[in-house]
Amino acid sequence: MDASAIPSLGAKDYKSDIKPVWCPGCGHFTVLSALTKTLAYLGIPKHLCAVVSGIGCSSRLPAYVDSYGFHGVHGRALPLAAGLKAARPDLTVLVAGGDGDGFSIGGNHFLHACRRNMDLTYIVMDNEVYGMTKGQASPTTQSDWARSKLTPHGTGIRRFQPAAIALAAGASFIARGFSGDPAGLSGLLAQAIEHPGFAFVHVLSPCQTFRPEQRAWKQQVHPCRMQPTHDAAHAAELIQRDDGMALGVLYSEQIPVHAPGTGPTAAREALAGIERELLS
Amino acid sequence: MDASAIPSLGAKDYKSDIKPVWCPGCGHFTVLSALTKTLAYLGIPKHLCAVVSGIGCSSRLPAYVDSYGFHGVHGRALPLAAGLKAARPDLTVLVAGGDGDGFSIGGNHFLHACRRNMDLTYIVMDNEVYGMTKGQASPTTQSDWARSKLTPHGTGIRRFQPAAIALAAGASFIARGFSGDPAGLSGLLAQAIEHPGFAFVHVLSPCQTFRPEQRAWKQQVHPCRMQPTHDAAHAAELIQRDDGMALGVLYSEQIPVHAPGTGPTAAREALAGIERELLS
Amino acid sequence: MANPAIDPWTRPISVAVTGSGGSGAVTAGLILLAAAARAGLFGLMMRSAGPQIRGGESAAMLRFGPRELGCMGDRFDLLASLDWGNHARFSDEISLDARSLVLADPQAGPLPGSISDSGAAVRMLALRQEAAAVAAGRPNMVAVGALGAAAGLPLDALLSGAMRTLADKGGDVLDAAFACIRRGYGEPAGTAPTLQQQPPPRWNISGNEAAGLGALRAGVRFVAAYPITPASEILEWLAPRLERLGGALLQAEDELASINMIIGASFGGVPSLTATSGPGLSLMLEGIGLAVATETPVVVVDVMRGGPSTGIPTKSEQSDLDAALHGLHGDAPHLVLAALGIGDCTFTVDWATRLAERLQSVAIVLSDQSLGQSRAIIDPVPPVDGIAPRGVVPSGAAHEDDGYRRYAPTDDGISPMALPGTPGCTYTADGLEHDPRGTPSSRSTDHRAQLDKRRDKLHTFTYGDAWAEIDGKGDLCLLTWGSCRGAVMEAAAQLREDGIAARVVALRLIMPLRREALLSALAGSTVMVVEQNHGGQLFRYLHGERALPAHARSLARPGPSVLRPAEIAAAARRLLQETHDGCIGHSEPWGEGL
Amino acid sequence: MANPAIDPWTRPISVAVTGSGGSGAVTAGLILLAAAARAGLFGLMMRSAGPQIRGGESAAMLRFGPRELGCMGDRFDLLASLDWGNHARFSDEISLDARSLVLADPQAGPLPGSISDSGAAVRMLALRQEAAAVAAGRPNMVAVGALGAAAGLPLDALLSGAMRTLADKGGDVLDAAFACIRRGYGEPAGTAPTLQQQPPPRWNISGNEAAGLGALRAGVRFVAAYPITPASEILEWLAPRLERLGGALLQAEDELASINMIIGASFGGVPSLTATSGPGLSLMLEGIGLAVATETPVVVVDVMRGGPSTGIPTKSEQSDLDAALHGLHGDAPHLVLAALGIGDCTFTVDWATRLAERLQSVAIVLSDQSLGQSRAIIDPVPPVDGIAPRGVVPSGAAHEDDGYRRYAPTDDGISPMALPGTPGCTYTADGLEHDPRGTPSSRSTDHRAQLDKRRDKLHTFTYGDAWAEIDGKGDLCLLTWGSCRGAVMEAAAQLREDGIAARVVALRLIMPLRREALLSALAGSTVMVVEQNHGGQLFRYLHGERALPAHARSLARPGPSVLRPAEIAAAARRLLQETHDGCIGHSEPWGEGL
Ligand SMILES: Cc1ncc(C[n+]2csc(CCOP(=O)(O)OP(=O)(O)O)c2C)c(N)n1
Ligand SMILES: Cc1ncc(C[n+]2csc(CCOP(=O)(O)OP(=O)(O)O)c2C)c(N)n1
Ligand code: SF4
Ligand code: SF4
Ligand SMILES: [Mg+2]
Ligand SMILES: [Mg+2]
Repeated sequence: MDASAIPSLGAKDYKSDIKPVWCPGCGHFTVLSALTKTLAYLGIPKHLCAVVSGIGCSSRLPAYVDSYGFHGVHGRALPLAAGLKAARPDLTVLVAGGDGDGFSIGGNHFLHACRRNMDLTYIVMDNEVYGMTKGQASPTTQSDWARSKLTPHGTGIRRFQPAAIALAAGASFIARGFSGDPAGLSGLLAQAIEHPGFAFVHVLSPCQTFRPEQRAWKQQVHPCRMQPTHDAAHAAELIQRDDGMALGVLYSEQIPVHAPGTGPTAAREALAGIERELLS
Repeated sequence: MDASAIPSLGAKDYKSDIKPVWCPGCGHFTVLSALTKTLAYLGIPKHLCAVVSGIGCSSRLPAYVDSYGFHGVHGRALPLAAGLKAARPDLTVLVAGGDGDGFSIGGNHFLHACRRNMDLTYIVMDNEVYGMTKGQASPTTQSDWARSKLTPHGTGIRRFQPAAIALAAGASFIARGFSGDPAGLSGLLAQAIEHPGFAFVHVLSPCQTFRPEQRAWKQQVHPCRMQPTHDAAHAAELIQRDDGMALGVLYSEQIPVHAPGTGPTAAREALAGIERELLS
Repeated sequence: MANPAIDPWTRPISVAVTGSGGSGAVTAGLILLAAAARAGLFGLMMRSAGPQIRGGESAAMLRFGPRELGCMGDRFDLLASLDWGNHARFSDEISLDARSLVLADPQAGPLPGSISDSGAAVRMLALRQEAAAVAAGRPNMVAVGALGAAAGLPLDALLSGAMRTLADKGGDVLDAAFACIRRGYGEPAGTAPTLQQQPPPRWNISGNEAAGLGALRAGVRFVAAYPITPASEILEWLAPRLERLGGALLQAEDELASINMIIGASFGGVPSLTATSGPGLSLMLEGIGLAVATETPVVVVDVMRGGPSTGIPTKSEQSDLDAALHGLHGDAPHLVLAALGIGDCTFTVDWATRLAERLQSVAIVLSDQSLGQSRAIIDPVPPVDGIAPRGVVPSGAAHEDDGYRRYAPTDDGISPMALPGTPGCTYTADGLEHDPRGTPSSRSTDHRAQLDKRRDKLHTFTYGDAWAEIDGKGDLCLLTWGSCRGAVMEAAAQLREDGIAARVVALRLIMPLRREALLSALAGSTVMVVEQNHGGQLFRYLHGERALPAHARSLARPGPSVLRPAEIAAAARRLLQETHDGCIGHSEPWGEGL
Repeated sequence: MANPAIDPWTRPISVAVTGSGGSGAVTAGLILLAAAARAGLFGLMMRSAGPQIRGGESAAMLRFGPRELGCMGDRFDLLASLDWGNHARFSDEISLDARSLVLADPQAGPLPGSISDSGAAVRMLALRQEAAAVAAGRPNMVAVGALGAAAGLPLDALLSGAMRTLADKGGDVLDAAFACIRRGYGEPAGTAPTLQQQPPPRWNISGNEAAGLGALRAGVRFVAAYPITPASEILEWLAPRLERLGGALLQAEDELASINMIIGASFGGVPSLTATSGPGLSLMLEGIGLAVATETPVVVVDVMRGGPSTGIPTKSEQSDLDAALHGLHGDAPHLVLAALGIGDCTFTVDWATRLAERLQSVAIVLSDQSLGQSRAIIDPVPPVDGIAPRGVVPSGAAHEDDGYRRYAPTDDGISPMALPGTPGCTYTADGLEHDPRGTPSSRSTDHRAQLDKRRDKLHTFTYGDAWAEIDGKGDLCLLTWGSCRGAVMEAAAQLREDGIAARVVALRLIMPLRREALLSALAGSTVMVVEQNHGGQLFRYLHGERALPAHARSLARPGPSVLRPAEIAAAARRLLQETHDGCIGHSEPWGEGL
């Protein structure tokens, strides 16, 4: 798909009238724009879309999109979205959040959402820091980043590798975007939303305030050199060798979508039959 | 290491006088024996060893080992053990539990314990079922196992791959054992305990009561065909191609052990100096 | 063979079957219960097991009689022991006396001291030998026959009970069972039975099944949950039935996920529920607070077990009341209800769900192991009616120019909810404090308005009479909640036999408290608050609400064994004595002591 | 330039600096606070900010005077606005009147209506222009000079305050600040200052720092935590300092991990603590219950913010009391304490930690945003003494033949704890109910014995006088807890000026309640319970403990703004009027209303 072909017409209609709390220059602004642009491009009716999030700067996104939204508690966006999708398969359900929300407190739900392969799109705005709580290390922070007062010598531990974990957990679509490349990001978001099943979009989205050095990402990102492979074992090796800066679709496969309780076979029997079985 | 060379002398001394609640024939009995045998072999003084667990049949193990132990709450054994190890680096800290405890409710701690690489040994007795709560599907259960009343058509979702996840999360030692091969298991446990850093031992440990078909595991296991590699990317591919029945060390590397607060540089300054800095 | 003193059509009788794990004591109990139903009796069956996952020891304790039975009695009429291995573990629970009859197998070895000391009559019965005479015969089935005969149940009811209970076993198993039951009954020959009389249309139901039914009746079509003892059977019962009704059950990775899943589903418009026990409730509290703040209706059924922490997972206690009432951080008003019996699990979950839906609130329903894992033969429970469904913005509704106001103040504090899919009503539900549109706000006025709204909608609703069950008249009032009601009712009956008039007030709606109604129900009485926990949790809560007279006393006794009618009646007599003697002092809320 | 009515050595004065985010209002406030300390005054500084992460708007509210200050006053003497952009957001918090003086920059545009309407005098001051005259000069520093002069602070104190506050900035920044402060002060020329007088040895400390210090004093050497507003500064302050003392702080993946990490560390023998706020407390409750059941000492500091759910993260409220007292499932007695002021965070955390260690229990310490994120100039707080350390089995101790009995009953309910590494005392701590050896047990007698033990050890301990701070005498008693104490004390002072004698009782140890002591402290008075939440949480709790007279009234008002002395005094006057008129009826616990 040629990302630059995505028309911006209508994108504004998907922005709500609430003013973001974000700092000037925050990467999350561009993610918001790319998302509204994508929704316009895909022509998803606003009232049939829901954006679910946890807590963090990134997680404030739902209120800025003019669709249905749920700004839940820290780390629990994915299960809330899974429940919504199970109840309402007619909706396009998007999940948005940060690296702290998704990979620290929310790590378990990330694993199980990847396995579960429900038709959700999960957008993580990774700035390798907890922005909202003023600059602590997140799971994706480099182990020697020593500017958090909680870990004054750096965390000293390995970084969390979102794409590798998603793959090992069984995700069927994995892509990486960059807020500094909004057109490319819109293209990835469109593919992710159209992917049947769980689609994970890892978005590099710099924090101006606590990670100003991330301005250099502009120079560091590069297109993904690997061809989208459908072989998970091969992809596992490729993703491990990746420098974390490759943009594009890292993995994609078509497997059955898990849609609990919505199979066409679910006969709507009357409760009376069930009650009858209780008779002694 | 020649596992059969492990002497059983003294293993009994590591068994407590509490009678296990386990069903006759449960795989966990053999894991207990292999562990006490290993402790005897390594000559770890009972009072300098602590076994920490969560909740489940498997998690009842600590009380049956005559060492210090902590039978905590469901899914939280790893953080409890991390705190204990941080406070008491002199102890050998082992963590034991099941596939439900470790990979379902405890999945997030598993990820972060792998990253954190503290000097802990984590033994998961995987029976692909929740034994203690009478037979529900666990994350490692096959998607079409339809004998749980909670998921009468099977879970319908991908299985959790413990070794692949551990590797993606950054674990520095990954092995797979089988309770039907106690000598081999003892050998792996010994290596795991001696490994400096986080060592994950995935033990296939059949549930007689809810998964009697697992008796066939005896025929299905086979030695690990891959050479222990130190290249994580390569290992990622190999582990993905593995059938889940390969026994042996799947991955091992030497990286710095994370030992919070126990560096020799930690000068024991007086509190008075800190108080002085508060003066206005 | 029947004992003339034992006539379950006249007064309830109690029967126990004990044995080591695998001996089939529980199956025997289930057959006896089904048989009693077939014979037209009401019944109750509780079970008890040791810590072993399989094996160990187990007991079935039954009671049947001419009326609904809310509790076990104080003593047992009949006991059959399949073996004496771990009988000691049950000797507290199964109290025998000189009027009791014990059926013992001579092959099972010497009688335990507790049996001989009880003074019970012992009849030797060669269970093993009789069973051995039947191909694939089992001693527990012989015991069923013998106990059935001793209890005066017709043979065809026993055989029909076996048929129901062993329906999914093969024909051979059933044939062997029939033969053994006949031998035990003392009628070794005969053909397959046809029950003469049509039994009344009653339910054979456990509290956990009953809770599941209440959920279905109230329209619950989505459940997400994580298994935990003793709540799992609610989920196991619901999973296939939800599917039959076009709904779904999702097994979550943990309780943090399950509570958030049902919030998502309810936000989408589908009435949703989860079930758990104490440890799971603790993990759900943050999510429950989110549902309160966003006004998303959800129902959490807590089947309580012994606490604190992992506690005693297989035994009953009423010690999660504090957490259910007050466990949420911040000011977070919600509904707390308690099921008053096995059948009442249906009513209370049904009512709670309708209230939660109507009030856009969270309902925590407290059941416990003694209700959830016990079975009863009861009259069917009628469904709840008269509560309007969730107020939803109709598709195509016009709304003010400044956008849809999800949290607009209204007279009753309930603001119509737009479900996703409604054009023109997009909004974001938010756990941050918000203004009427849902936009985050830290203004005092918005905070206050939303706090008031969330409290007042619960306080001003007209709940009707179901807030409590009130029985009897008298100067003594036994005030209780939840599963204790059965034993309290029976204690009141015992007191009445002694000429002491007692009323019983059993609270079903605990929060918001119907304080005025409660005060008038208590008016003029000497009050004793009965509950099964250590801290006197209801007692303290009611004092906190200033809903108890100063002289009220607490009978709070923790688990694992359930409260007995005689224990309650004795405490009440002591209380009356003290009151009479004028020495009633300040009430100590802890201890069962009076 | 000084206003004769303004003399902080005689009576406290209040000063505010507001501006848009990045304008440096908070830095200006910190300099003024440090300057006041250098000048020998006591002081207090609170801050307020909008929802923006950076930018938005912010305000520093200060008060300084001749005595320790526990709250902001009812009005402000001085206000400097760096710009008027979002001043409206603060107009509630910063109330001005005819006696107030506002310093405004003519370049900042027209005055907001709220300023003109207040009747305050306005003095124009060219902040931007003055700053522009200095290389790298900033208007906020000019404001520091001008406010300092108006408040009567010596110039050298201001310069010295700037030096302390800007210590980690470069020399150029400091030089520019000095020049601007001088210009604002009206003394543009001069050399670097040397403070003549040695200021008294006082602390310049925030509540969160003070809490951290209390932990270190009590021996805490391991902390695991997950960041959350407004508790993070405790952790940030502790991390490097723990390291200096040979301890460690571990940033956990979530609060479920952090509570379990500290349980593990404490089991290993190291006094351990975590800090969080409401949402984190909710997530920790299951773990806290485990610590209660296993009798593993841990301390949880909850720096409360607006609730429920995510609520209002940057604002203060006292609404987590219910959850702290009653949030655990099962009967799970533990300690709940509240810090009564910024400096008292040191004492209370110190005391709580020692109690938890001694009693092998959990202590939840309630602080809040208004304490944690405010700074004060106070006299140093003396350390706690007189509490024996954790009872530990000495290495090499003999014990009974039947093995070490970790949970053996003792007279005081405290069983000596063997730390891992002690030969011969191996045992497994268990969240399952257990017998004295720690072996899982579901026997009634074991359950009862351990429940009694865990309760009684807390109830029978001799806590001494620190359970509350009691001040004054009088028929009116203002009963309060936590951060409200400052405002309540000042309200009592205002009432005394009116001739109304009032006593103040501020609870520090809330659970277990020192009931008898409290009843005697309240004896004979008209009681008003003052707290900052919606539900009257302390009021209900005390009634639940039957520790309040029936006529007691509740003044419960939620956040986000903190309670003001005049608001409390007015409520007290209304109460006395009603009492006098004889119309005092049943107390409604909700609403601030009387
Ligand atoms: C249970 C709970 N714990 C902690 C917090 C505090 N908290 C809010 S946001 C956040 C981290 C956000 O980081 P991230 O998800 O990376 O988002 P960012 O702000 O960087 O976009 C934390 C720790 C909370 N709100 N709730
Ligand atoms: C918070 C919480 N949720 C649920 C449970 C119930 N529970 C106890 S053990 C268990 C699963 C155990 O499975 P696994 O870890 O695989 O151990 P196994 O019994 O199979 O050895 C569950 C769900 C609990 N104790 N606590
Ligand atoms: S703190 Fe960082 S992540 Fe948060 S809004 Fe500011 S720039 Fe964005
Ligand atoms: S249920 Fe399964 S896992 Fe549990 S003790 Fe029995 S055999 Fe072992
Ligand atoms: Mg982030
Ligand atoms: Mg298992």
